[in-house]
Amino acid sequence: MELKFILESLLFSAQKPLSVKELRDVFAAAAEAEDADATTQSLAKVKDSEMTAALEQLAREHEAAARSYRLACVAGAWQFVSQPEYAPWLKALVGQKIRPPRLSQPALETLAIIAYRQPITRAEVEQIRGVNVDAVMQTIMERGLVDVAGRAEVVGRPPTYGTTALFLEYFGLSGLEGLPAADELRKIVVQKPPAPVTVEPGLATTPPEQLALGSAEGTKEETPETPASGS
Amino acid sequence: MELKFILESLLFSAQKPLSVKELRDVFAAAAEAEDADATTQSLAKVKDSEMTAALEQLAREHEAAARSYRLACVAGAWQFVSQPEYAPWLKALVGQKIRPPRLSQPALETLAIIAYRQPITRAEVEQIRGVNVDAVMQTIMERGLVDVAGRAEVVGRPPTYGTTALFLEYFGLSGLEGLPAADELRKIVVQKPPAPVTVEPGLATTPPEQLALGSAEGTKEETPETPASGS
Amino acid sequence: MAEYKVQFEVFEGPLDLLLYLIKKEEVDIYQVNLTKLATQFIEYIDLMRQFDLEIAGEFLVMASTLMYIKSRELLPVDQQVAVEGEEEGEDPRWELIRQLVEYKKFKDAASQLQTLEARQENVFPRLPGKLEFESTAPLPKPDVSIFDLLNAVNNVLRRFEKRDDSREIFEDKWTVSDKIEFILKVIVERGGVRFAELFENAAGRSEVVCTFLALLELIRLKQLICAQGEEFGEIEIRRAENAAPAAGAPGADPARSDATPEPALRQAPAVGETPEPPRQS
Repeated sequence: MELKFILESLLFSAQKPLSVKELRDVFAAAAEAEDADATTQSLAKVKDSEMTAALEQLAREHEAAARSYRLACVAGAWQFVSQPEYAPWLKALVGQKIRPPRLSQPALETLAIIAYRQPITRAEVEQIRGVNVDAVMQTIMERGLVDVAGRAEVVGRPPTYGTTALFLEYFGLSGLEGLPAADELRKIVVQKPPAPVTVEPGLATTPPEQLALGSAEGTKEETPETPASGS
Repeated sequence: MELKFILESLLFSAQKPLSVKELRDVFAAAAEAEDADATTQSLAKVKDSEMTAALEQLAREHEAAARSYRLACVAGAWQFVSQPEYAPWLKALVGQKIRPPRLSQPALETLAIIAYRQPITRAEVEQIRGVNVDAVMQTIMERGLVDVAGRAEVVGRPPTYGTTALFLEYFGLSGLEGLPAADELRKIVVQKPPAPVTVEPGLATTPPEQLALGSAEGTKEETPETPASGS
Repeated sequence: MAEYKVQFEVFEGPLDLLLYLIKKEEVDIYQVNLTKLATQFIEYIDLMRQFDLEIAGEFLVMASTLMYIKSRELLPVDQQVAVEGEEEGEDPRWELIRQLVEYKKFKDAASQLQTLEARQENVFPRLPGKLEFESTAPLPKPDVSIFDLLNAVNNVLRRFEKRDDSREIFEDKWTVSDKIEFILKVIVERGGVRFAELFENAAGRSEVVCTFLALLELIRLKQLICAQGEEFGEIEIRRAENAAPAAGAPGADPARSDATPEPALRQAPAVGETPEPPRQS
């Protein structure tokens, strides 16, 4: 009996997502049953790595079968889920999913920053977003998507924040490594271009009144759209 | 979108076997949704014969895929079922499902107080535990270990709580008199305050003795539920 | 006017507005003409003012940064005075570009999260009916025993005592230490004892409480094992198999037996009661 099929039958019959640990417990419990046969007993102590490999193999197989459902890992727990395109009929069958209202743009931006940069202080989030984030932090904390992760080793030891398991569930992510373009966003390296685009030397003689607020009209004509032109 | 995949997604997500008639109803309901698209509407009236053909086709496909589950039709209703050879692990899974999680320490303490001091009001439990017990009361009530026993004869007539038969079952007790040292622990009392207990204004000024486990004695004056004591 | 108003409200902050302006120019962030950008930004702020829109402080801070960048560039290079403390790497233009690039990436990431969010609304987990097997075993009991309950009582009693130290010290001839010795002696002599037996000869509630706390202490110290053979069965107390001969005994570990059982004892639940004169059991 192949391990992956046993895992599949368990996930097929489970009423909630199962973690590797929970699956391991099931194998151990099955081996302890009075009437446990040799196969069951031999699987009493499946290694986590073996289990994970089998689960990933299963997920690939279901992906390849391209049916109306797939095996998903969300927040470290495995579960069969439907493909989104069948939602109209599933809604009719089981009713609309109960979900909190969608997140606002500021909430999503703040969440994205915290997700990729955790643990991160509020001040650091504000530096990236360029605005105060008090209200939006409160919202996403109240919704349980973000929580205090610790304290930063800087003056004042401000709290640092991180995303929760609920965050992963809400977005259907297997883990933080499942975030889109995770590697890139964790560390953004901004390369200095050879030289920043500056105005033409001519602008240096622009009369000072153009610096005033609202004096932009005149400037527009003198600054070429692209740096290549003009000079 | 193929009919058979829609049917598959429905059967895969359904909690119980679905008959052709029930499936037909789902298609009709989906087509009536406000945001129903053209596909959904076009499937509003699938013919039964078409549906049956698609279901039979699905069953054949799953049979051929030889996974740990298959699509079965029993008494005219369709359902995905697991293959019998995985029963040892599924039994272990079900067994694990049923086992309720461990009771937390706060839950146990609250239970213990109620067990020894029933009938008791929430406020009295809080006096003894020194913390708010709303959440923990909810937990142990949801688990059926505690239930409302009556109402206290004090201002506001708050409900009193007691343990249930399930509580006795969980702890392997034949009755409340089987609680270890029940007679003695139930009666642990402290000296009665010289003056009658003043419920208002506030417990803050209540002498500490009254907060003790034994405060039940004092309460007795006001709760005639228990046979009158020496007060 | 209405159009402007809508747009102003959509911007999440100055960086968002700047990105919008750059996008309008259809140039890469690296290629943007900062002076022009500054002009346009300030123009916007000005418009917001004209329409009496509330301008968040962050916009004004950005406006001044941009003004600074702009004014700096208006001077011929040889006349640009290095600002004190400003090193080569701290060109405000770089800082702004870096900020914009970073913010842009997170804004993109946010929109990907939004896609995932919408997708999740349409993902339904398989929720099968409960499996049923024939001749199902009796409901497993929760992982809890009567001793958990007793320990809970003990915890309550202990905390209680801490809250109320104004109380007189309980005077009685029984101490938890005595009872620990008594229980250990019985166990050593007889190998085991029924729970109820320990209390059979108790003189009063103070003694019961002492015995009870002693028992819990010994369980906690893993000197004793308690077992309830079957439901509704007698509670049996035995010596723990791996208990070191005298390790946890009060004599061998005076600190512990003093520190822990005593306070529990002193909670003196029976203070004020007229205790029956203790009898020797």
